[in-house]
Amino acid sequence: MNKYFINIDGVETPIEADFGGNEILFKDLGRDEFVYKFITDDLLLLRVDHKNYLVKAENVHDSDMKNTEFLLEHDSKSYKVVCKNELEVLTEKFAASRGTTKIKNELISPMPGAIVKINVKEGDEVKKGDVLIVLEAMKMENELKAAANCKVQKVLVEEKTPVDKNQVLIKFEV
Amino acid sequence: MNKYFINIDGVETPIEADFGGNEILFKDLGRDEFVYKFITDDLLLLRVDHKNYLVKAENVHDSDMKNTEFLLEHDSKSYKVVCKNELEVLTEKFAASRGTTKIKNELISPMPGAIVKINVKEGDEVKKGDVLIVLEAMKMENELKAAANCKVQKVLVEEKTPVDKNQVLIKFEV
Amino acid sequence: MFKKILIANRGEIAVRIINTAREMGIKTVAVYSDFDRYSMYAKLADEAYHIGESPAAKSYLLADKIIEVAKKSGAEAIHPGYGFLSERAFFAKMCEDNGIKFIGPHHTAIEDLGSKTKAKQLAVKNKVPVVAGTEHAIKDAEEAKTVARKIGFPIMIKASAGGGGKGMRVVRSEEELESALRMAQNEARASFGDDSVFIEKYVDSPRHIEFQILVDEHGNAVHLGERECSMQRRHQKIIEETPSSIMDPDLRHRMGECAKTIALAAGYYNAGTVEFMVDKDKNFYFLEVNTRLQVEHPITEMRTGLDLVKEQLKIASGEKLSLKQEDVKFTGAAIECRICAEDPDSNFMPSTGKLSYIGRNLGNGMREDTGIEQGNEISIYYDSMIAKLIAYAPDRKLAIEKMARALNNYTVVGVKTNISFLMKLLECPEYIEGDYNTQFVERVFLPRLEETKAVISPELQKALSIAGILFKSRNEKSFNGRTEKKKSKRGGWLSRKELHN
Amino acid sequence: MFKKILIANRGEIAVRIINTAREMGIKTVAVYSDFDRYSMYAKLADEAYHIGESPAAKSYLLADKIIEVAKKSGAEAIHPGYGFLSERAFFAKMCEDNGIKFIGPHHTAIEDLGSKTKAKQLAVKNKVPVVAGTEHAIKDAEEAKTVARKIGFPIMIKASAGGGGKGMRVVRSEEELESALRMAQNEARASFGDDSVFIEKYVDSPRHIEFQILVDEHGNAVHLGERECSMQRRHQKIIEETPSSIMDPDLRHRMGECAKTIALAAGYYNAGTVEFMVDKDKNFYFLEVNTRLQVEHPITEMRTGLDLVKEQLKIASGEKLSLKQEDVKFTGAAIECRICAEDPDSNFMPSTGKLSYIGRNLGNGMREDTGIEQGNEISIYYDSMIAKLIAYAPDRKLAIEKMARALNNYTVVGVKTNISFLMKLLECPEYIEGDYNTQFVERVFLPRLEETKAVISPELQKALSIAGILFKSRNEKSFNGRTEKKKSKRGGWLSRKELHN
Repeated sequence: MNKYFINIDGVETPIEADFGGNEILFKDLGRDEFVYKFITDDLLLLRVDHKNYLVKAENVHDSDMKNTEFLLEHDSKSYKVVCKNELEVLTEKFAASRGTTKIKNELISPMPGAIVKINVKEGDEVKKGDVLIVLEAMKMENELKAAANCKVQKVLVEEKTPVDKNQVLIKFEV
Repeated sequence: MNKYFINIDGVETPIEADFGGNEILFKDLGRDEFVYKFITDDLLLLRVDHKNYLVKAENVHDSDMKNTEFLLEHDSKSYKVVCKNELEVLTEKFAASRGTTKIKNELISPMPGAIVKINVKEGDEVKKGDVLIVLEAMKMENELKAAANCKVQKVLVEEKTPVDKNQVLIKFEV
Repeated sequence: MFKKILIANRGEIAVRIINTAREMGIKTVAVYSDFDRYSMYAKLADEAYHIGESPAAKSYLLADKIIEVAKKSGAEAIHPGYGFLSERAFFAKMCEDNGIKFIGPHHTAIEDLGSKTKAKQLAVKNKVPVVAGTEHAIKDAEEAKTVARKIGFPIMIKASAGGGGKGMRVVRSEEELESALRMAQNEARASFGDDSVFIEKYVDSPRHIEFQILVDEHGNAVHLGERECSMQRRHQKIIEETPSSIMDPDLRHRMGECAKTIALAAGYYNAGTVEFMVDKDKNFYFLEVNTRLQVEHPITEMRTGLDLVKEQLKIASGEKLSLKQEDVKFTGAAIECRICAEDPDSNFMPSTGKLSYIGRNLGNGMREDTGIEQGNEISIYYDSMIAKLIAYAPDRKLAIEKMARALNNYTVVGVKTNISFLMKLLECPEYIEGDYNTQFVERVFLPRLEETKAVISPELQKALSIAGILFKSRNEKSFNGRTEKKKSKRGGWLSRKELHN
Repeated sequence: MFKKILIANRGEIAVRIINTAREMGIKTVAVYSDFDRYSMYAKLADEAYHIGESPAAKSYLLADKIIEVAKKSGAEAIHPGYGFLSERAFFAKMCEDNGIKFIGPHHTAIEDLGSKTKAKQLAVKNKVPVVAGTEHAIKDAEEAKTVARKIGFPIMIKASAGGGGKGMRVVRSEEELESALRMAQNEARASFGDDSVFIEKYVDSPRHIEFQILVDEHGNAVHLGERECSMQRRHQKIIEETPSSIMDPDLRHRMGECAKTIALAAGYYNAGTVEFMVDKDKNFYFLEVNTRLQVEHPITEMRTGLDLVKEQLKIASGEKLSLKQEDVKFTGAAIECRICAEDPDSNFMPSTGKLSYIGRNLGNGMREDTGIEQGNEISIYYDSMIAKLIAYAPDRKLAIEKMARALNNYTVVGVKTNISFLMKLLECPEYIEGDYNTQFVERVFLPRLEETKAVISPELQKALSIAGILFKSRNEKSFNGRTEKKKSKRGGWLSRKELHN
């Protein structure tokens, strides 16, 4: 049996569970039996106490996916499920005690497309919500906006050029 | 370019073709271009001179399949396509000159099922069309009949037992 | 209305029932055998319970087990679908005894109508025309001989509890009688757990026409018109359609009234089907009542706009019929084809295997009822139906055109199917004219098929040649143990370069 | 009737046209870009020709190339579908000049009606009500300002050649005007190759209601009733239905007559759609004519029993309409939902990728029009529509129940979709009451969605926990470079034993 700590949609108290075989023991919630089948890599048919759940994982193939966060869809609703084993919880506590912090300092292309327009240049101060770049994809123009007030360090693309998904378009000063 | 000899549905004169890349040169029939995609192992989308052909191979997974005989289905009609390369034609001519002959001397189960009834025993003389065995499969009783007049050498199964596809049920004397 | 029902069935009819239940806000409980653990219907239901091994006798026929699941899951009613326990009076009674509503008739009505002999007696009493023959189960071969001599050969042996052509044998002479009787009894026992059979005069080349009825618990009945089911092979329906080409309003009215009469006389309620034979002179004879939903019910739904499962649920929950006979409107023409895993070139031998590919193109005017998905398996345990295709159009000609188009675009890889056979049937002049009877397929169509030889155009000759070479090359690569085979298995592209390198 | 036609389009509409052509015995020629070489429609057509690279500008918009293929293949007529070249007068004229029948109106009618400014002039002349604004293309920002001041803000900038919400901008103040004008012109140029735009008074919260018409070359016209298309987001239709909840027979008659009047005044023939805005007091204003088949045409087909592509083909081949206005019968209610590859949680950003799984369960009363199969890819080159689901039932309530059930059973893996968004829309009280307008989604529904938080039952909490652990375990195995991942990719079973060993 392996111990897991699970947190669904940011609820305060995580669920603890001992997991093994086709049984699971939830701390405070009791024991359950289940059967399941992976219909595809991302689609799971799960039957708990005879009830069917068709659960789709929406982020399994994201390249930056960590194996502790799952965006799961069931009955057309999405839930963020954070699921850690004992080792991961320990590692995290250790990292937190050393005070690691990360800030997003890049504008990333959310999808493949072509740059129609760039509204900023190196050194510009931008405000949250400003349109930085207009990206055309699937016959629609999509505006990419600043997520926070910041300063442009470098623009890495040019107008009328194609870009890939997740390509870094602009770097900001932190 | 590789040379092939093709015979469709037992037509007397085989077609000769030189094949390579996305081109084919038919002897007496001219040169054609084509593109194709295997949709599955057994399903081929073929486009010859811009015309679409969805061709299904019906016997690719038969365990006794030779790689010279293809049962192909197109537009809901089936065709037997015999397709040999130069080496195979030569080998065959050699075998024929040595006079090899084969006669089916076994009754084989055409599908998985259960033996309901056996009508013959060792030593019985049977006539073409006689019901030898009644096989139950998919809730239907299927009669397995003798393909020719012959004598039963050995019955290899018993009533009320399950059998697999292609399992030998009865051996005949030749 | 019920809040939760159990479906004591599998496959397409379980999916069909789940769909209507969900549209009505009713929760569904599926039961499954080992084989069906992750089948489409078991996936779609709100809940699913394992009830046993793959053979039906060890799962779907286990009445005790199913009642137990119904109680455990809190299902208020059980829908039996067709086949399995759907026409077993004892099961209806078990439901009643356990306080669970059986979505079907009262068990006494199943007994009276489900037995062909009793049903026939009832018909005679109510002046519904029947064919000459016994009105009770045959005891032994001696009695069979006596009866046969009296009414004269050819005769028909039929299972009392029967349906779907099982336990039926035509006998044309006295020599054949004894063995035919035994086989019919064997099949009847295996299929229905009841080996009683009866005998009647065999009407040559009749049409098989059935009437859909709805009867509520308050004695109200309507008929929803006919279904023409004469396109049969070995008593297995192949194509069904409504309206029938021989029907006229007067005949429809008379047959429909007979259908209602017999149901009401038996104290029947539920949806139900009354089967008739119709001879060349449009005389009709009562055959039997199917006290459950039929496989071919969708064509009636298309032509009347009604949902028959919904009507069943409403009747079972004690509601009165919401429509009277004059409210039933017939619009357009509907045809159903049963796509089965069988090999028409080998005497329609059932074909088993994994369906590695199913390609569909339905679109405008086509409905598909299925319980099968790509990747599923057709097993030896259950029937060989892959899907029912239903075409609906303003008139019969348009419906045939739609069906032909959809069949032509329905591609199944992994088992042999009857699709090409169905297409040839749809194209034959007798079908197009609506001029066929129950003997047509076996006496006229199949012999003709054997004579027909496909003509191959030079273009097709070239295409087949190339196809042969491509399959051959691909196999040679895979025989050599290379990786190309695996790639193509996932349905991905196999470029020319990959193949010929 | 034509013997062979070319379809100058791709995807679901190409499949839709192929189906009707096949039912009528007409051969079809498809054209394809690099991306579409083996797409469903290119597979289903009798013939298929490569015409260029994946971007539409290098394939589906190459009029010359398409005409060349039509001549080479012997196609007598070209069906343009919707989008691409379907509303380009020059293309219709090129067809005519090359002796090929354009399945659509005469090119002069496309010019007159396709241009919103000219169409508006025509409407005014024929006493069809219109909204105040310019009746000609705006020259520059100065003229825009003058006009805007005259009719007063808010105003609407619209592309003359437009459709589908492209090249449209609402402007509420003078500061926004110049940049909005530029963006509208840019989009118009990119989408239609024509940057002329015009201005009109912005009617707040109108309904968008359109009328389907059929007009033959002999001056006969009928309307086939309305389609309610007010469920929009950024002028993109999301759900369409017929009938509209605000329609009454008198209003339908008056709007239908206006629709026919304007088409006949322009010398129009073909199927076509006349769009109107309807305000709170049921005043209606002519908007524009779409001189082609609409994406949402199936709901009209369901409610009238007609095949609109067949009607187009008959009109193009010179036949007279086979029905008069009084022959058009409306039955039942139909709803269409567009299932798109987009992410409602990220501002409906289009989502690309390979569709590794599509699970459907349509059944009774559902129609699906699609050009996509499992294993296909949604690319950046074309629109993001995966399928259109159409529900048809005797009344609106039943149609909504069917649609909700079918959407709930439609599973797509590989891209994000708007399915859950559609389901929430169907369930909201305003939709159920039919009480919504073109502003509803953006002003009421989306803000409300953001506030709503899913409530998680203890049962669901358990199930999601187990699901999380199972995905985690599976991934850990695959990170370790074992073979399990590959196995499950083929959609096979992954037994507990395999997973936990």
